[in-house]
Amino acid sequence: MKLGAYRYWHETVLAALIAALMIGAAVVDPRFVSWKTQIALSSHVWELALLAVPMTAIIITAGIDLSVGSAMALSAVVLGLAYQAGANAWLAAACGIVAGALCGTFNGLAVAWLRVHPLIVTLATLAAFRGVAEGISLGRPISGFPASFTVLGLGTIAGVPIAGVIVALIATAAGLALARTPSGLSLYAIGHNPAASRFSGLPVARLTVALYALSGTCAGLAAAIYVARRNTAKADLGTGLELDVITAVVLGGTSIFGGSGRIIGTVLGVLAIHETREFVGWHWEHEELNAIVVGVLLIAAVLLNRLFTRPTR
Amino acid sequence: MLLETRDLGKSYGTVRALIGVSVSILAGEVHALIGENGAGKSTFINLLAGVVHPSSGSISIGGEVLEPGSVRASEAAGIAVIHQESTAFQHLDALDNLFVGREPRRWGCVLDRPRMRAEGRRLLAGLGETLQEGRPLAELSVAQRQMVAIARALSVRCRLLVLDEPTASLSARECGALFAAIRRLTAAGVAVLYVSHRLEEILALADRVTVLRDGSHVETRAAAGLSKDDLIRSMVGREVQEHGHGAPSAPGAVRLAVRSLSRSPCFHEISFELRAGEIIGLAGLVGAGRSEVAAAVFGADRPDAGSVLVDGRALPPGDVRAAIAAGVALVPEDRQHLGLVLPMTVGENLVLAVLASLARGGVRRMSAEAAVAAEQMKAMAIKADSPAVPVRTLSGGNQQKVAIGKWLAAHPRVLILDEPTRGIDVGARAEIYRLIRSLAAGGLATLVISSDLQEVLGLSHRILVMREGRISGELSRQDATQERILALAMPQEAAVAGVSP
Amino acid sequence: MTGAWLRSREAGVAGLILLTVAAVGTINPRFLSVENARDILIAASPGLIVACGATLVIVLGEIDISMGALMGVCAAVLGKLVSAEHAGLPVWLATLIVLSLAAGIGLINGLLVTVARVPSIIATLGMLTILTGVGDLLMAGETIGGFPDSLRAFAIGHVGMLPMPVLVALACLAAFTVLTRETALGRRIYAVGSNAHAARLAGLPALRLKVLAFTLTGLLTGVATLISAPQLEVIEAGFGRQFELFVVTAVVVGGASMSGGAGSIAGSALGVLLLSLVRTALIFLQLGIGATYWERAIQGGFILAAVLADHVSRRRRVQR
Amino acid sequence: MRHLAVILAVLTLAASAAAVAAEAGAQITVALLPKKKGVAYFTSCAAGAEQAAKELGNVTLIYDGPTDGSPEKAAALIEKWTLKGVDVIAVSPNDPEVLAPAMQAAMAKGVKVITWDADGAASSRSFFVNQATGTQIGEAMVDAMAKDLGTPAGKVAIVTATLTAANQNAWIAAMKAHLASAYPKMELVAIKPCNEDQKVAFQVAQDLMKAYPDLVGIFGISSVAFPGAAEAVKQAGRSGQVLVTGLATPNAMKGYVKDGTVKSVVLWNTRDLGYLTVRVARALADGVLIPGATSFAAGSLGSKPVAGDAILLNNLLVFTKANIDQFDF
Repeated sequence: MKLGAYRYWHETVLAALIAALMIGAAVVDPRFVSWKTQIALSSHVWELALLAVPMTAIIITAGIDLSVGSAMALSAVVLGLAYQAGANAWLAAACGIVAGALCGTFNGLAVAWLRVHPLIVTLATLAAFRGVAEGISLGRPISGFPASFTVLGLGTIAGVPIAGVIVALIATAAGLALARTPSGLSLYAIGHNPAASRFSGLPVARLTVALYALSGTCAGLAAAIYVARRNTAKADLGTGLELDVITAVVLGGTSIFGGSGRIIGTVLGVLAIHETREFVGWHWEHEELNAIVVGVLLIAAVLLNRLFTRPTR
Repeated sequence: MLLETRDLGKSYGTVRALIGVSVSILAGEVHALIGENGAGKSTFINLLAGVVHPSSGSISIGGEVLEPGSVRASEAAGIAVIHQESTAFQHLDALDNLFVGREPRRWGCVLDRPRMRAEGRRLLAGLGETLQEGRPLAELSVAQRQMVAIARALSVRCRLLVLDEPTASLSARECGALFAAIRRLTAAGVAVLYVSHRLEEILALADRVTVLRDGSHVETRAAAGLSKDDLIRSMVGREVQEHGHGAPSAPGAVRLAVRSLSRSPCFHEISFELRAGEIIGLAGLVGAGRSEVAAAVFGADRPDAGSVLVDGRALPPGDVRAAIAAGVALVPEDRQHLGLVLPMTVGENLVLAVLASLARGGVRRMSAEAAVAAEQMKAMAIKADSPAVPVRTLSGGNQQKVAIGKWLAAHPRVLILDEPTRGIDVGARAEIYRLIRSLAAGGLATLVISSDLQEVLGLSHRILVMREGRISGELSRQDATQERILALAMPQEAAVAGVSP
Repeated sequence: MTGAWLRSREAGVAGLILLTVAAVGTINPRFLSVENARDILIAASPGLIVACGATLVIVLGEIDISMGALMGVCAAVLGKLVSAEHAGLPVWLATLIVLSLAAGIGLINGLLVTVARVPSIIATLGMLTILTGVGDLLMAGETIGGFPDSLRAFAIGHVGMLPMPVLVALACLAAFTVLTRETALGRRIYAVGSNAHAARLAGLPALRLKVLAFTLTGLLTGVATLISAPQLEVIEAGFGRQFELFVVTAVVVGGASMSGGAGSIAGSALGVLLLSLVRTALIFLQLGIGATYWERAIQGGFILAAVLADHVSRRRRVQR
Repeated sequence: MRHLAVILAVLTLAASAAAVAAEAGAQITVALLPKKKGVAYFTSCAAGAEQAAKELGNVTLIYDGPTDGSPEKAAALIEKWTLKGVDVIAVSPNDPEVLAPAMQAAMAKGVKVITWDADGAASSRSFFVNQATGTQIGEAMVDAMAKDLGTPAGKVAIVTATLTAANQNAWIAAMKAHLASAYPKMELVAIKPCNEDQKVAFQVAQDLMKAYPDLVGIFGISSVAFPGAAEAVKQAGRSGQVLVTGLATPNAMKGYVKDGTVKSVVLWNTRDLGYLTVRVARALADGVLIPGATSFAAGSLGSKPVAGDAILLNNLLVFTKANIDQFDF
């Protein structure tokens, strides 16, 4: 087999980097790599991982969604207000998820029907969604959710966090959907060439709307997990999260120009950011370093990708 | 001798686009370059322009060897090229388009607008055009844009002017102005390399003719005394065969009915019927509205008025998926942008139109997809290492076979082929003709849009001709000749007027 | 000619500005004071300056989102260099160093995009993240103050009637308008953004133009820092945060297309003015304390309405 | 036999005393979490904390916090420290509601958790190092403004950090209540966020003065909002006509106090606050500080009163032209 034919170069390099990091961390401080520590730290990554899954699919279609953090805040606030209004916490969570889905649908309709560039649409809704969240909550936090609900964010099944199980299920489903469903292959086709996709009878507009709606839905789910873990719903949560999500997806090997990318890469990208960040924090206790390390990691990964791989899917 | 190529060659991967071409061009001559689509003309021009780097050989101009693969060096050496594909800057106005890259300046950096304006007026006036300042090029007509491109080339004090299909979208009047300009240039000692499919133009204009076939140099000879048939023989490499067949053996029921279809300003009141087993040729000049009709029938564009019926049922307007569901398939002219997803694999492209129907319970069945891909690769005789290679890596002919095979996998009832053999070598072309005929014999209703009259005459049972957005006539197979089709296709003002000086 | 201009994007945004000013002015006439106009212009100055560079980058079909963090780093470096308690360098030298630093970061962005072929949104996102951390480290949790008067004159001084920042912004706008409309360089930038393939055929140095545009954006960010950071007596970490979002949004509202080729300095300037107006307008409307919580939503809705309306009308124009 | 018993008893006592002493003197790690790292206010607190750690000699101090003030990141830090097994976590909660679960989890793992600078839910910490309650701070700012104005009447506005900042909102609530009850003639006309951006604070204050020409006072209730608002008043040439007060470190405000734009700056001695926090942390780890205590020996600060579960710093300061030069933080 020729080297160029190997399709998983990026994932392999990324996995090797993560392995190297973990070995280095084990030498420096074995406690960091213990199962207990890793499970406990994992709770910091669920929202990021959950949002990175639909973002991967969106970037595969050459789109982008900058509004995920704001949609998450709006979902959380809707959840909180519904709960305050007397709804059962789970029903309130459903309301929040519906609100997220509506946010996403709005983005999708503007992109697919009005054909506005997704960067522009979501740049505008990035401000608008958070603004609505602030407006309806008057900036106040809402807390006091019942223990039966906080299980979603804090509970474990056989030692594995429930939120982690949900994220794993969604990521697996999305990975399979991308690789094994007609819609999945269609997304790659749309990313490479939307006109040819339309001429092949692919439901381009419908898939686009569905995709952004899905992104909003995941933002709603992420909001529910966040609220359950922190027991608070507030309009400022998820600020700046969109850039982390895009960083993770691109780090995972998805091309920002569309047409290529895999969920497994995104999972590794999320893992790479998470472990790097946590270890830097663990070892140096300087929050300022986190930003620098992640930025360098992003640019280095894209440069490495240039060196090692040809643009394939 | 002004320019000489020695053993010039270019390969893209395993595809040899140009093989050892040695040609010389004299100062002050109009040197025609002809060949079928895919014969290597564009590659030859790109090498002269410095856009691509030669794989072998060299170019020398005025006795000096040209630096290979450098646009700047070619320009500095006095080679100016007007490319066939759209090379205009749509957001800039005519004046900027004329001068971008070699702007007259004051104080080293500021544009000398008055000089640009004066020179622009002069250049366009020489072509019988007026200068439209301040409007982005996108708002001008196709012909106006073409004249701007030509004027741009003329604005350079060049020694060799390369014109690639300059008259494809020009009216007779504009052609006349262009030819007069060419004559003025050659009289001043400039050499013109003229690439065109319009053999009449070449016979009227050229001093010498070079013929390329399949990337190789066939011959270069004086144009005087040549006939069209001589040129065609030389390009094709065989006698033009007696082609065609009569009416379909068993004309079937009406499959496709188009009723008064209009879409302003592209086409108006288009009506025709297409029967099972029938092949209709749709002829006409580029810009007559043929592709636009196809796009409207296929649902890619929404018509202003009229209806499209398949098997008697009206299709919802502007709905590609409904058209496909009803059995309509379109192999578009621009296969690289509309027909195929080039970076995806052959296998994926072949199943793209039938993805959903091959899936079970919303899950792709890879084995079924592989079977369909293998079947089409065999049926279409697609030459590729495996279904897993990107379509991008295939030759033009094999790409077109994938574009057609993709639709055959969907078992269409109506097949529309827009320029099915453009840019395809002779061998693949013959295979595609054979395929179209056998599909029709199997009952498929087929509409072939083509600018190649030989192709239209060779394939069709009936021929419709379009002119300026309307159907100007219908010819039966028996009545049709190239001359008759041309007469219906050409704008009313005398078609050949532009050619005579 | 006039008809064409009236249908243009610039006219649309200008109309929206006039409408906003007229509406708010009717409700609260104090909004129409000269003083207020001056303050709005001063506040808009950094945006106006950086938008010049951002417009070039977007016209070339690229994007730069590192400006806010770069501004933070520039402010920190400037403060450390000139303030008496730190390096205490002469103002001209500190200015020179800050401008070189800013242009240098822009140059790195440009080289990442062209030579290393990293997509611009990724390269500048990485740069944004890195510079944010660097800025925080440089500030080291302290306030930096004690700017000498000669430096503060950049930000709060006047030349005749004109405040310095406005003067600098006008100069940048004029220079870049001339650059884009009346120089070969400017037209080439539009040509490359309009049709990269044709630009290659015309022998235009697309990569060098891109490097230049990113470098200029960096440099202008440095200039914007010089005229805005000394507006305050003391600065703290976080200076310039989210400035990039403001500038990119303004340029887009001003009519630049993400796919390149379209956009103008005038349009971007009007976009900056429109967005700068909104916050002030909301204060002058005196909607009361409750409405404060809806301000961000109103601003977001305003942006959304502006871009959606334009796209819909543009599509209608094309279809017609 | 009795001697032997006495000796044994003495030995046991000595051994246990030695054991206690050894434990009490053991090296401990204290993590000090600010609301937002990188602002001068908390940096000066950290300097005081560092001084206490140095004096004690057996405290390893970690000072880290979110650079963007994100409560989510603050919670993540608490969780990380819990895992690393630090002895005491001292939290200045930027959002008590968001941080409570993480703080409770830390306590459940045996980590001592205290709050400082701002309080959290009582169930999420054992003690609160209290320089002043939210109500006291809010009322102090209003009182300072009223005093500066001479006649407490007219329109006033607040420039806050963000609309969602929990501590700011608590102060605003206290200010509203105090204005309504104590100074009914002072009318609060606007609350505007500056989104943690000094330039926005500057511009918002400019706009407020023009939109409300009869405005008499502006509260800048964050270290970003206060200097921004003061600069706007100064540049508008309305120093003395529109008074600005609020919370900020004296070093940042010296210029404005001296030129009369600002008459009063409300704050406490931040170094002392950091110092006291580390002292409390040490005492808590040693088991010296127990519920029910009424006073606490805080090293060079002397004895500080304990009220319930709060150790009171009790030195809310108002910096004026007269005293501001005595402080350097």
